[in-house]
Amino acid sequence: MDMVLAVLSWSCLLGGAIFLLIGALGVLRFPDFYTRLHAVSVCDTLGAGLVLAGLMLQGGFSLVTVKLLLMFYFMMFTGPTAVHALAQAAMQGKLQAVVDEHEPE
Amino acid sequence: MLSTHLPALQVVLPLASAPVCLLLRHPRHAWACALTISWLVLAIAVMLVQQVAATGTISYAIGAWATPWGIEYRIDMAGALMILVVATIGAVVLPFAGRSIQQEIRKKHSGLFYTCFLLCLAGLLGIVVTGDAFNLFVFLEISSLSSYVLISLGCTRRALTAAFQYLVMGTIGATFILIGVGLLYMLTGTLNMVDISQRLTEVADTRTIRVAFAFVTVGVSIKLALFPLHLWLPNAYTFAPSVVSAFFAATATKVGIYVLLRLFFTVFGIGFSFVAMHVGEIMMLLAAAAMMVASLVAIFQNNVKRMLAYSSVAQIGYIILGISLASRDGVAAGMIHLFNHALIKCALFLSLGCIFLRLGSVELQDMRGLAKRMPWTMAAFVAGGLSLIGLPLTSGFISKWYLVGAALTDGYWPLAVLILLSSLLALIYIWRVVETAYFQVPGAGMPLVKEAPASMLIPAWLLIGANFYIGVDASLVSGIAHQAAGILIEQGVR
Amino acid sequence: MTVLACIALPLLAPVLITAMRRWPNPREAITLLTSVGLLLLVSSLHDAVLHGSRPAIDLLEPLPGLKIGFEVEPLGLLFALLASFLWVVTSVYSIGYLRSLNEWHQTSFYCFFAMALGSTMGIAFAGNLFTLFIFYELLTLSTYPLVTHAGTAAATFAGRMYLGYLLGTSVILLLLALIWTWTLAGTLDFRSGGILEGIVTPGVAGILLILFIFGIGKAALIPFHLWLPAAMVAPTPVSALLHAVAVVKAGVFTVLKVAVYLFGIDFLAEIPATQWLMYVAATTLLLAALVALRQDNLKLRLAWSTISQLSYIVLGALLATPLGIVGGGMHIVTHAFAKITLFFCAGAILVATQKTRISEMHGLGRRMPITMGAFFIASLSIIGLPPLGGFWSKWFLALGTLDTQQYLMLGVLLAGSMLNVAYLLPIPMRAFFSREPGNPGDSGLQEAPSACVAALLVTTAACVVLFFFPDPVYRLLQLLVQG
Amino acid sequence: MENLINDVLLGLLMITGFAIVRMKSLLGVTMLTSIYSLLSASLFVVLDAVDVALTEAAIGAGIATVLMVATVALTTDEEKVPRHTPLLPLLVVMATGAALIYGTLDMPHHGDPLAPAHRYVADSYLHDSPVEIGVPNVVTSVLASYRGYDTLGEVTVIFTAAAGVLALLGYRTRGRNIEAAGIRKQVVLRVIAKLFFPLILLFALYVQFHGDYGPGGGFQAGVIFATGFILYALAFGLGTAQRLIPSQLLRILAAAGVLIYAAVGLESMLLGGKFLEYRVLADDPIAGQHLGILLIELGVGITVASVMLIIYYGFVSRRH
Amino acid sequence: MSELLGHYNYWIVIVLMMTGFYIVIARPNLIKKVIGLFIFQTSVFIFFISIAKVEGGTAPIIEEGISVYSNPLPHVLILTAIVVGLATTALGLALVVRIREAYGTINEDDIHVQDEER
Repeated sequence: MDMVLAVLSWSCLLGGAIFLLIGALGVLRFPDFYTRLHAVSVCDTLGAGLVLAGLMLQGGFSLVTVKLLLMFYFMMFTGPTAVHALAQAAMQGKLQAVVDEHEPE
Repeated sequence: MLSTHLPALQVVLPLASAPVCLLLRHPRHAWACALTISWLVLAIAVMLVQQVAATGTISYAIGAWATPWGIEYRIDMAGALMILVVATIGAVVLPFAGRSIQQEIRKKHSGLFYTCFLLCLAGLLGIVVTGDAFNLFVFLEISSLSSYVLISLGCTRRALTAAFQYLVMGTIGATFILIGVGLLYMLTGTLNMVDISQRLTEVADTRTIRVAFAFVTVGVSIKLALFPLHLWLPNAYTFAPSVVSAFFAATATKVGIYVLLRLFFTVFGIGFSFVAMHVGEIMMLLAAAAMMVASLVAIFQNNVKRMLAYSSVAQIGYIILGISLASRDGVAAGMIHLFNHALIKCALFLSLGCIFLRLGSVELQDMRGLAKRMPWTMAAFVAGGLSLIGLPLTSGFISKWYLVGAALTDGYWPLAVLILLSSLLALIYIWRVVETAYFQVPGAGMPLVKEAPASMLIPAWLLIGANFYIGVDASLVSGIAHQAAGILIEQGVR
Repeated sequence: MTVLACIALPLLAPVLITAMRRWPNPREAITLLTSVGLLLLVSSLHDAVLHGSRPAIDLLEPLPGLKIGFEVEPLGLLFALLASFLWVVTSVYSIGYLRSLNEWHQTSFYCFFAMALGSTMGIAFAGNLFTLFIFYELLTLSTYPLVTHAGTAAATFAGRMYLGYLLGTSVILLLLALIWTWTLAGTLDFRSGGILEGIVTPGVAGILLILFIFGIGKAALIPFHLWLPAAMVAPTPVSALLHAVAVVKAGVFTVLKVAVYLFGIDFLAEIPATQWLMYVAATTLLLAALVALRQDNLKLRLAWSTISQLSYIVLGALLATPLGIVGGGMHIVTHAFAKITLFFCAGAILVATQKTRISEMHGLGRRMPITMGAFFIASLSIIGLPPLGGFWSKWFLALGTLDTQQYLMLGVLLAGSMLNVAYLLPIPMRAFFSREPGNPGDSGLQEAPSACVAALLVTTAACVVLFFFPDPVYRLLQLLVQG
Repeated sequence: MENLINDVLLGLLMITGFAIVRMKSLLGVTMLTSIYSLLSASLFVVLDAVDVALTEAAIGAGIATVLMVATVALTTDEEKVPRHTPLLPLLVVMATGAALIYGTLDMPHHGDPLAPAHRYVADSYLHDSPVEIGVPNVVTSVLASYRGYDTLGEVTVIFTAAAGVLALLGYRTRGRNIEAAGIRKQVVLRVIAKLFFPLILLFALYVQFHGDYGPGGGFQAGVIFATGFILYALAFGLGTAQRLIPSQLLRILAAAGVLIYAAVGLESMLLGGKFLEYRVLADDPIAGQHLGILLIELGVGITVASVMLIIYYGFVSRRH
Repeated sequence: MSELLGHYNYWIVIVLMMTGFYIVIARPNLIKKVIGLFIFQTSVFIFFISIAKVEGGTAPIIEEGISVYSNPLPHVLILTAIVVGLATTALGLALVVRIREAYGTINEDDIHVQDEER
């Protein structure tokens, strides 16, 4: 049982880490603001979510898990709100998206 | 019963009345509040000096926690002298402030001004009386932060940059002190200064302690504007409101010097500071350089406040020179000059404050023929200037006498010559002002100014009077200073 | 108490003078009264001192062992008598001078003049070197406004020189010597036989002596002499009393005091540096006289002459023999009377004819016979010819050189006197025996105001009297060297 | 494991630090500074300093960042390339660093339990404070009681900062709504802010009163409290926030906090003890300590919260 | 070698401190200076907290069954210092804002030029 839990939690943690990495890569490599927001959202949701889940599995049924749940709950609120606010601010600031019409050869 | 709590009250009183001052809406009320408090503080200081003279070193455990665990307030003779300086200057400067601030600072800021002034007073007093290394840092920051604000309230925009420059340098200094305290704590496990000094004997010969010493010394040297770390001082003094320049010139750097004394003698001891670390030689060199270079620079200044600021750097050199001799005579001479210079410089800056009130400027060219218009103010300036030069019957003479004597006794006759040479330079820059004010004819466009009001002249003349009194009978000051120096040296030798 | 009164009287007089600033006559009456009162006070001390009493009083003690105190001793009394007597004369003179020239700021002139005299009294009666130093500086400061009285750019510049030289030397060299002496001997009291003997080696004492002699800038030894010609921009009464008597004599007086009471005559003779300083004094003596030869401005010539004459006194002190000291002391007095007469004459010429240059003084003797006659007599006194007072001082100085076998110095003294002849006598000669070019006719008498003339007659007479009655001066000096 | 986290965090801190040196966009630098602060807060947790971590996260990563952003917004975003090559500063820094490294050579090793720092005063705090003060969180007992005077000083420092910002920036006391038109449209933001505002305040109260048992206390609570209002002000505009909690009130509160603290000290003095000797406040020494700590933490919380808001108001109301 | 293992932690912290210190003294931009001070101070805090660490210890909150705690005293000191640091930062930034309003620039060199002109 312990073994199963350990494997599960570690795969969650690892998965979360991979998503975070992907998100970070995206922020670096994507061409403009709006596409980068996409990449960021991955970090917030899947990345952080999986990490928290992995930690909950490690913690078992205790006060720690409750706290982690609360954290997850808050992140679900703040992440999207922040991204939304950013996007709207960018729109208002008349930030243009980069639309690349020419396919690279 | 109350008398046992005096050490705590000394600091807590101005500290706790600062918030009250902030709440008072009318500038007049805030001024009255600050004035009352500053006089009470002076009264407490006088009582403390008497207590120390009667019973020796006072120790007050805050929260009743025994020494290494709680914070201790500790006042010995040197501390008592310092408290007296700070409290006296505070009490003298505030009556002056009423009128001067009214003109120099916007009305809605005057409440804040007095709040910050009281905080600065509390901070400086706290630095002096505390026996705890970290508590010293905290109160250093109280005084520093409030002084940044006070300086920035000056009426030109350059006050802002001066305050910023001071903030950056001051914070670097404070952080250095913090690092040093951390290193000391690391090896001794305590923060109480006396306790540190006792536990230091075992670990004194480590590289860590040497570095700690260096960092604390550099940090404090920035605060006390030791040449060449003085760069913040000329601007800060020049562009701050007149009252603030007067107050700082007499107290802020002096308290820094006191901290240095505490460090060298009480915490690290002579054997470590002066023999192992050769701080005496280094300080002596820097002090001599300060005396000569800063005095020379002062000669070429056209803003009189700036001139006096550079002169302060030079005078700090004198004091440090005395301390660097590490002898009883030398330290006593340094402390005597510390006291005397506080009075002199404060009086000089106050008289400049009077001039600024009427003239709106302290540029030399605007002061032509001013002696006719403001005879009392200019007389105060000349009297203070003579004392700065060190002519007999002024307090400046007494301190120079002791300094030269101490230098000669220890066989440093070139230093003696340098001290006297530097007072000659002082003669030159003071005389530039005298000539301009007394022997030049006012220009065509000069405003017809009146003499400054009595509320501003009396504080200045009080200090001048004290200065002449010391010049005639220095036994009190020199007695306290010698006693204090004796205690410090005794602590330092161990 | 009398001692204190002597110092306080002139120092307090300015209060009254200022109060009377709107009424010139009462104002000047106060000056005169004060000066006469001071003279009486000082003379009242004379008998007591002559009979061996030394009235002393200690006022304050700024530092432990460092007192502000006064003591009347023969040399000081002599100096005080001289200064207070000449103040009376000069007061009379300056009233005439200032009024006829319509000088500005007369009130402040009289105030600072009185203060300068007070400081001089302080110097004369100082009981220790510290007190003397205080009044020495006070004298510099109180005479500064007199030097810059004219208010012109030249006067300001001269004021700078004056302060720079006097305060500079006193603060750097004299004060250093003072503090050093104090740390060595633990006291600065004037004691017969000195306080340094047996405490310091002759080598160290030599350095101290050099510091003292050069530190006393008022003695105007080369290279610290330039302030004196510069100070000649001051009004003539100032030059007369202060820069021929009070200030410069305060300098050489201090030199004498230091030599007698700090080092002691015997110890002084053992110090090798004394010999070298004597050469410096001799050089000053001759060089200043040579420069005086080339001056056309009368006051400047007199100033350079003063520098030269001061070196006689320093030389006398450095001979370290009783005869030399007596000669120096005598020269303080005789030179004072002669030089003040010369300055009075210069002032009188200025008032009467607005002339300051010697080259313009052809034939002046006809128009101002009294003035130029006095000038002639005073010149002879300076040169040291009998029957004038100057003879005695040079006589004793010469005896002193013989006493110590300083034949070279004797030569210097004689050469100096020759130079005196060369730079002083041509002036009355030109005035009496040559005619003004372009104005051949007689233009009648044109003397200065009677107050001026009266004053210069008194001092001229004193020059003569001193030859026949040098005894009072000699007796006091004898007391000094006997201890 | 702990060491690994430690090393990784240190590495990240270094990278962030160098990035701050290199970066020219001041807004970017501000963000990096915030990250730096957050990283160090994490490091503090690893190093067992939970109280410090909480404070650093709230102050360094929170308030300080807000202030820096506000400053950048009020001034300029780009840093000019320095004209002169900074050779002298480099030398000074190298020398200082070399001196410090020289100093480390005689230090006890990192984490060495036998180091003198842990053996003397700190050791007896750990042993005696449960008996003498009866508060499990030793940091709180040292902060509030053993070294309570430092904390009074600290409150004074922050009060000084408020006075300074008031003097330098001042604020408009009347509620002129100066939020950008854009914020009005941010419906999502406003709803979420409304939702979170009470939660933040609740959390602040928890931190305030839980400080005896876990990480927390007046400072952290005060900052979090202020953060709640800052969020409110951000979402609904400064004017609305000022109507909720007027500037004049803040002034009074900031002063009141310091006064409460000082009054506790003076009260214990009047009751026959030394300054800040809490045990005389109640019959039972332990109860007295508790009461004293509670009161002064309250004072700290009030002052810190109001000072943070004063500073924030000062910066934001400066916008033209 | 043990030197290295025992002290590398401190060395990295020293590098961090010096990074902040360098920013303060080398950069003419005032905001950057304040940020440099902030980094400098924060790094000093890390240094203090590193001192407090005890191998195998836990946070200094007394609990049953735990005997090794990290040193609480530096924590207390740094709590105070953080607040002091914030106060300095706030004041510094407020000054920067005012300087920008008065001079139109926050570059130290430009400010210097403007001051010289007058």
